[in-house]
Amino acid sequence: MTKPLNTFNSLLQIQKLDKFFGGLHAVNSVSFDVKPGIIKAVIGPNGAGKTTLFNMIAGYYTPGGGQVFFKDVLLTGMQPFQVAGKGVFRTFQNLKLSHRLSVMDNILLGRHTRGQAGFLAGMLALKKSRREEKEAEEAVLPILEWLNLLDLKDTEVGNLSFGNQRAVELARALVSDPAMLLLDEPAAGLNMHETEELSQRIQEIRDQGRTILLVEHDMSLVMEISDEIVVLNFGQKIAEGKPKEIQENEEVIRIYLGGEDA
Amino acid sequence: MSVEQVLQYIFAGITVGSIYAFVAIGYNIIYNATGIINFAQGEFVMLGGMIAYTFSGLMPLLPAVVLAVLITSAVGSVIESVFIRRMRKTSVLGMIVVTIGISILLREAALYIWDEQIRALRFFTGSEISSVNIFGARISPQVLWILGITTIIVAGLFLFFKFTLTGQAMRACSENLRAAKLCGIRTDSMVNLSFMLSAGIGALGGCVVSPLTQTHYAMGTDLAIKGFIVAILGGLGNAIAAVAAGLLLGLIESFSISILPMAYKDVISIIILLIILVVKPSGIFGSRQASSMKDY
Amino acid sequence: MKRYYSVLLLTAVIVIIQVLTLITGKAYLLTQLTMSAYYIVVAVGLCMVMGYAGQISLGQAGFFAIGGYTTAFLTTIDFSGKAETVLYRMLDTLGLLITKETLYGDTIIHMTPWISLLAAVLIAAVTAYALGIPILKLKGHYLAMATMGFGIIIYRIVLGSRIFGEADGISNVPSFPVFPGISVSGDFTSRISNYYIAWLLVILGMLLLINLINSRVGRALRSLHGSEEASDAMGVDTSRYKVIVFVIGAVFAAVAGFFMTHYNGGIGPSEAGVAKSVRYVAIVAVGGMANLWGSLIMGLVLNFLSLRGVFGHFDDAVFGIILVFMMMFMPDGFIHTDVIHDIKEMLRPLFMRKKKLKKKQEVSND
Amino acid sequence: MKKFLAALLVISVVLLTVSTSCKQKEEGTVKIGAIFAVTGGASFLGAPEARTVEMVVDEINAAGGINGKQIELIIKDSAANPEKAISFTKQLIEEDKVVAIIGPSTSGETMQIKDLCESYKVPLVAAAAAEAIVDPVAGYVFKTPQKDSYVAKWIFKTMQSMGIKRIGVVAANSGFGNAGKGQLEKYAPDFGIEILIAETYDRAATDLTALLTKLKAQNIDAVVNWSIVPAQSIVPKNMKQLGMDIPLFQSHGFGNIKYVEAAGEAAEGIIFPAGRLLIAEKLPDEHPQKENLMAYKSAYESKFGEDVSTFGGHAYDAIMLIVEAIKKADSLERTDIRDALESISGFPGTGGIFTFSPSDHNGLGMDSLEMLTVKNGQFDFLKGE
Repeated sequence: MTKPLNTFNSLLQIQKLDKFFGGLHAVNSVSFDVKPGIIKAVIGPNGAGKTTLFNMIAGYYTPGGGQVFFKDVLLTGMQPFQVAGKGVFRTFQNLKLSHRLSVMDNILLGRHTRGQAGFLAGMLALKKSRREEKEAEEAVLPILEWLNLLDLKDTEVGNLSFGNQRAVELARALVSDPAMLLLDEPAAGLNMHETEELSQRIQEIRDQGRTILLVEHDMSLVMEISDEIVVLNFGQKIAEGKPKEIQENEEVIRIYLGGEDA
Repeated sequence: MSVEQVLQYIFAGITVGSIYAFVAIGYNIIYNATGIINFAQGEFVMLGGMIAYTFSGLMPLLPAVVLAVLITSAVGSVIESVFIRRMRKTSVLGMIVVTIGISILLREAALYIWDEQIRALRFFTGSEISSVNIFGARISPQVLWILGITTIIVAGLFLFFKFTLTGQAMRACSENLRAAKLCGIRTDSMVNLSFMLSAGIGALGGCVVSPLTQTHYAMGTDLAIKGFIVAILGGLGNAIAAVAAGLLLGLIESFSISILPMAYKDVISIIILLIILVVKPSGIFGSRQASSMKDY
Repeated sequence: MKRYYSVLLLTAVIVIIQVLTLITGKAYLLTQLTMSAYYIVVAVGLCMVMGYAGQISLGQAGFFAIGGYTTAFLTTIDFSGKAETVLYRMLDTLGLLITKETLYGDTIIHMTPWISLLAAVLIAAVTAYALGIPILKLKGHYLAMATMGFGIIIYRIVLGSRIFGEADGISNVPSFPVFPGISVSGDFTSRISNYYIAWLLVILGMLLLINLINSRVGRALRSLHGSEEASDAMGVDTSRYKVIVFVIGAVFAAVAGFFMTHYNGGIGPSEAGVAKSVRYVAIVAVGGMANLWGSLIMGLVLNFLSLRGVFGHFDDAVFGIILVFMMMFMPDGFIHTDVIHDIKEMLRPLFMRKKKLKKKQEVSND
Repeated sequence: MKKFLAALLVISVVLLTVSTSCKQKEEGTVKIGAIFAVTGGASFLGAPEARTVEMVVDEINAAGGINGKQIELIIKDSAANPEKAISFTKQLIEEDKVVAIIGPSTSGETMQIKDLCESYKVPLVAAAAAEAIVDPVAGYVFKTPQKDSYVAKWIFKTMQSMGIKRIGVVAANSGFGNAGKGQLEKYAPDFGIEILIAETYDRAATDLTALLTKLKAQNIDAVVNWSIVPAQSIVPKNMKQLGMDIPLFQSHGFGNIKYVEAAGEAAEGIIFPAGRLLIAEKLPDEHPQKENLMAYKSAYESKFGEDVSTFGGHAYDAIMLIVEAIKKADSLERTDIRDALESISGFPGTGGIFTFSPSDHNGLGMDSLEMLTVKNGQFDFLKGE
């Protein structure tokens, strides 16, 4: 097991991750670092392996090879819930919310790792459990307010607009005060106004000192908010750098402009 | 154990195994078209036997069996169009609950249409006491009928799914219902056809085994469970593997009797089911690769 | 505190029903109400597993049977004439033996059911835990079949084992003295106390489950039903939670089986059958899946009617019809999530009308 | 809102049924309760039993009832579930206030309610076979089917006369099968017969060739099968298919001509003990049971269009015994009826001639059974002992 090289400069380190699906080499020896307090985006055409990469970081897929470190701790081999326990929270491209539960309940789920009360404490409604609940509800309120969800807190999520559902997912990932957020296409399905709002919010989240890794299709959004960008194509990393550098990278242009011969 | 005894156990295993296979094939056809496990599959077998018995009093055996198959197919079709079609959006849990409910209703209906008595169809050839001698082991000619018809059904299904347009359309539905719809396949009628087909095959099975195993209104539940074990063993959706798995389970059960008390026969097959479910839910013939993409 | 209003209402209803049956001289109805209460305990436990955690179990009768058969087997061991055995002396010094005279004049010494209650809960919990770890990884049809398989194994074991009475089951199970003077038994004279014991058990079970649902763990379970992946992402150890809920459901069923067996004075293999498991599923489904109160009400109605023989020969058919039609036309069940809210809604027009009338009167007075 | 209304509807239906089911006690009728497994796993017992009892009660009522009072029969379908049998028994005793109970169909259910009837002093005449029902004798509990031990003894006696020494036993894993297997194992040594192999199989088993292969490998002179539906027709078929030409003995559970039809030619030569109901026509006219047997048989067969079985006969005996006891006691007090039941003697029923006593609540002797065989698809006496 290789030790991470520069302990001080990066929060998340991805080292030579590999993933095969049958004969398909979905992710091919991808490595990069994410420095603390920045927004880093992973882009690439459809099927480039972005979501697979995400799922490996978050513990949903076991990599075929390579490692992921978070704050020098090896994440690879952990279950998704253990990854969350380390302070890495994610959202999903196609929302994963409990539609029959209220906004409040959905968001409170995000506080799960902050709580201690187990089955017994819950069943017996011990003081500890009740205090925890109260604290959790109080902790959630400012975030609800920030995302304009306060009035909707008792609505069933299934009855919300798509934009608000996205906001609920974001809130859920935020309420446990995570060090790192993984956002999987947060702008998918949003209209222009909502996207603008989102862009604002993501930057605010960064300004609170959190680190964000996102996968996104919307180029203008990525270019606008990202501090650094990684480009994947056919599972391989083909470029990494500041938005400006990426915009000028010939290979990237070639891919995105659709195989115009160089 | 003498050679003769071993052969005898093998024949006993094959007989029971083919009966299980009949049910498992039915499961697979419906599963392929809809992704539903139809817990009422065992009742189709019962209906086949019951209807054929009723008609066999009025006409020769062959038309009675044909009528039984047709009527049961119609029942399958009605069940699909009345119940299943409205339930497309239901969760898997809801689907399980509904098909269990349907199986209860069919069973109770059979109790009131017929009664609690057992019935046995005439032997297709020979009678209760005729038997064929094969290397010292003896089997009833009806067993040969069962094996022959199982083979024909499997071959027929293989050709149907491989070479006919309808068969290919049904397979397309199983791959991706929405895509099939977009390609202009009438998915509703394909699903309906799958119910008819599996009800018909179940009924035919019910007719062939009736002389040996007899027909009783409550026989479906046990068959459904065994059939399901076989379907899982072979890998859900794989009709040909189901036959192999059926014979395998039949043989395991049959040989287990030679060692263990028969009262625990079912416990053994269910323990096999649990082990398969936990260790290799894609079935013994399923590929690991394909299974890693699926949810169990 | 608001969450306990419905429990208070339930308690009131329980008392009212008892008083009503007493006044109208129909106290015999308590027999079936008591039996239904025990089945309700199984149903609400299953409701937690199925409705809240989203895991189907077609083997719940197996756990009921574990509870019932454990106590039936242990408390029917006769220690009379075995005064020399170590076990006898041990139990005797601890004061855990009960001497009883049978109807036929024999004297029987058996161990106190407290021991078998402990054994029943332990066996059920350990079994559920050991079974749950591998099989709760499965989903949908596969999980349904695996749990049904477990149920069939238990059924086959009680049917095939001499110590469990094979097809005849175990009869002559002694009563269970809960407190001095109050015992769980089918005796007509202790009918009222038994009614309250059974419903106390229901209330206790409801309180525990309502607390659980409204706790951190409960929220994790509810969202597990919505999306397992999301719960995982939020740090919920979903596989562990599923197993623990399964264990809770199993313990509820086993405790119900324990009490029912002492109440009935015996148990037979039909309590372990797949048909029974299907019934429990039907009750939870009709009650609206994720709805403890729905399971309670439907469990009461269906079991009460069934045990009184109201459905006659159509007992099974009724459950079949319910399963099919509920799923088709009312997949959310009969009973709405918030009964109290519904009652308020229903009463509102009454008050409104009164107010309106008042207003009208005021107008006319002017 | 709609849903709540639906729930309300259900609850009101419940209350309605509850209030209607508690009808006013009709004066001047004799209330008799019956618990049978009309549906479910033991329906082949319970269904003919229920039909029989209904028929008998209709006949009696049409003829003016007992001592001028009409019988009100309350039949409950337990589907062979002991917990339901318990619930129904309590209902019959307390709510319906019946004077006596007939049934249940299975031994398991009967054992569960035996103490209940004993402690509340309600006469119970069971149609189930297990000996434990009347041993130890409970003052209020009687049963009509012949004892299993008689059946076992008859089988062994016949074997002795045929020179059979070594046998194999197969039995269904039902209460009936297990009890029978126990009796066979208990009495075999008394008759110098050795049981080389004894196996149980699932009561719903549909193919037993593997099991019989196991038996075939043993050097046995005969097979005894103790079961009811459906195995009693499958065992003979499978034996013939395996070419086992040794004699097959069956229990009295074979007592329905339907089973002979289901087994077809394979049924020929099966030997089994049974009550005389099955061969009523072949009895000599002077036999004391003949008149009753023929009356029941022709009434049942013409009314329901199906052949009588011994199971229905057990229920017939149960209701007739209770009616006889009520007539004799000329009272509707449960204790009086019980006393009258216990004093019945020489009463010809379908199962034999009943003579109860304080120590015998079965009331039948060895002579209640005959050894029968199947000849040309018909039941016949086994001749040539």
